[in-house]
Amino acid sequence: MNGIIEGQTIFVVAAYVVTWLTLGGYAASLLIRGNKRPPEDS
Amino acid sequence: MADSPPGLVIDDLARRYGRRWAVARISFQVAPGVACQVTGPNGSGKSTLLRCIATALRPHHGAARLDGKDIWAWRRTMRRDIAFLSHDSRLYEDLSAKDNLQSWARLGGYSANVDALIERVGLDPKRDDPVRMFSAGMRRRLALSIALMKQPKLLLLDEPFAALDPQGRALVIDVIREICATNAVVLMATHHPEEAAAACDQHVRLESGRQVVA
Amino acid sequence: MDGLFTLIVSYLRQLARQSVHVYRKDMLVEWRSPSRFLGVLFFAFALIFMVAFASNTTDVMRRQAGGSIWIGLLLASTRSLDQSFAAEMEHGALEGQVLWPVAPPAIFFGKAFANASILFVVGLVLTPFALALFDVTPRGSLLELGAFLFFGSTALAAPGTLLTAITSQARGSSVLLPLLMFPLVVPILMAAAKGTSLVLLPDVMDQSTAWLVALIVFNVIHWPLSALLFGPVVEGGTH
Amino acid sequence: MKSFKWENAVGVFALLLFAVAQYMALFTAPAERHMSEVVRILFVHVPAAWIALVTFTLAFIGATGFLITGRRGLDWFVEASTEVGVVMTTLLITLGSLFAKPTWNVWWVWEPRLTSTATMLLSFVGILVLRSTVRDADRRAVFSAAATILSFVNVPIVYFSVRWWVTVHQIQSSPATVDPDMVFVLRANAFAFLFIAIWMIAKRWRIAKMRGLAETAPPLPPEVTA
Repeated sequence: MNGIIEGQTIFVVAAYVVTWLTLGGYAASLLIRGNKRPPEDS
Repeated sequence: MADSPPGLVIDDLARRYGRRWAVARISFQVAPGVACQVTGPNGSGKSTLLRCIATALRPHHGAARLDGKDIWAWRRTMRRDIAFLSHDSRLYEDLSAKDNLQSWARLGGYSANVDALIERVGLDPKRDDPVRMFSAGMRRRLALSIALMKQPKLLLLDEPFAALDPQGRALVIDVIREICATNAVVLMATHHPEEAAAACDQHVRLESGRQVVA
Repeated sequence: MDGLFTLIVSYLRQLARQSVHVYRKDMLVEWRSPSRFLGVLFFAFALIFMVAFASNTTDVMRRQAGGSIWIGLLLASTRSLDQSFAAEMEHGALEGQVLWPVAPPAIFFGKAFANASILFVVGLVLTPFALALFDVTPRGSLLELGAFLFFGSTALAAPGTLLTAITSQARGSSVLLPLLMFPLVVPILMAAAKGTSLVLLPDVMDQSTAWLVALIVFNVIHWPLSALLFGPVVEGGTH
Repeated sequence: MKSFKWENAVGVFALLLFAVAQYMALFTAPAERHMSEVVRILFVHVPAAWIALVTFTLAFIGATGFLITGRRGLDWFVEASTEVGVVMTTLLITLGSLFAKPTWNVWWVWEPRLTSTATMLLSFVGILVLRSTVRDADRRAVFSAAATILSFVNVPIVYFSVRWWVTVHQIQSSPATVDPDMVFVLRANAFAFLFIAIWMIAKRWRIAKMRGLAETAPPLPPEVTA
């Protein structure tokens, strides 16, 4: 343990959570949009 | 490809907007020196057909050829000789009739006699008035004079009679005969087949984007 | 080889001739409808006033003078670009030019230079007013100040004209133009604002010339690139 | 789904690689001496930056190709890579902020790299808005291709002009004495991001294609028999 300030870990946690949420969220949106048929007109 | 006869050849032309085919399977020929009228109800594709031939739209299928040359492929050079009177007048509101004509002549490098053109369409007394003050019929006349400036090999008229008074309509008939006399092709879309028949020897009818074979 | 050379020269001459005619036509339209130009001018004036009201001290205002002038010119340019294309779209004149035997780059050069001229004139009228309002006495040469106004105007007009050609054919153009244009003109705005400030304030390290060179470089990049892209954009419906 | 799609294989591989790389980044990589645990943010921040640039470069190449060839597939590719690029850049800037706060004690610095990245993001968001505004498919394709080329060329210009402007700022260079273990973890994450981006672009391309075909590809009506 050679950390300078203990509170800094929160930034690491935040960064990884943000990464997972962003990539996961976008991937999920791609899967949902990919399975949706576009509205057929005439 | 079989070699095309001179004049205008429409070869299985089709154009769509989104999913809808505005015109499809259009094929006809117009010989040099002949005027042809295109009729049909509103929305039958007359304007789209004319816009395709005028190179304002690329045909999605088939081709239009003038004297054996594909109009779209040769559009850069063809535009010099194809005149198109569309629904839009191509006018600048704040310029006078003469300024408008002069600007277009300079842009295309046409050595046209602007005063004679204005006189030809009967706008002589109004030549220095801004177009803003013009009525719809006067704008139509001015737009016609812009098209005439090109001394075209192919003249396309989209409802040339619209907004014109009887003298104006007579002028259009006169102009068509004059252009035909130079061995050029005239193609006009119109809702007045009887009036147009005075100058047109050929007739193509469209219904919901398809050619009606007589 | 010689033939190719003659061909290129004759193409460039034709391009130049057509550009001049497009430019003349645009300036004539401006000249015949002065209310449009005056509208843009007073818009820029009003912006300068607002900036002055929003700054708290004279000292801050003085240091911001260069930047304020360019913010005023940038916002005014979106108005004037919008108007210049509105006149073209009103009766399909832009399409008319595409169907006329005119090379699309010539339409671009003529229109962009007309827009640059208008912006330059607005800048010329606006600057003395802004200097008086912000209580600034220029330390550098007036010629250099003029050069910044000129090259800044041309650098804004080139991408502005291309993007307005795009947005005027789309819905909601008044929102789209700033959205597309502002990120693009960041370096131009920065060089112009920074350089103008250096001309207005004591420029101890003589850095203003470097910013002028930068502005000229932006011009050299944006003019040919936008001219090349203009053709496909105005013929967009035809593809 | 009815048929095998190559990108799903890439996707599975990317997911596995990502899981391993993230585990290494979080738990096995040695924390750097001076910045302690915070350095772990770099294992996601730097790959996001690389991949964001890669996707925008791909969009630029696609846009140029589209203007030359007019192939609609390339337009769908521009749409796909632009959107993935915007997601990556948004992530990149957020992560950068999260790294800047504990190390520089600010959320944002007017520094060349940050400024040019923000400009890039704004430009490409503008292009996505433009795409959503233009109805006509042909126009949309040409307009966004032109705007993409202009925006992409602008990014290095912004970078250099801002660098010229802010010469006072220290340049956050990568320390020369980087632990080889860290380099390995960084590379593993970069490749994981790359494969994720490839999967995303492929998926997004299929969506664009599906919409594009639904928009404009009815068969030509049959010949009229007189």
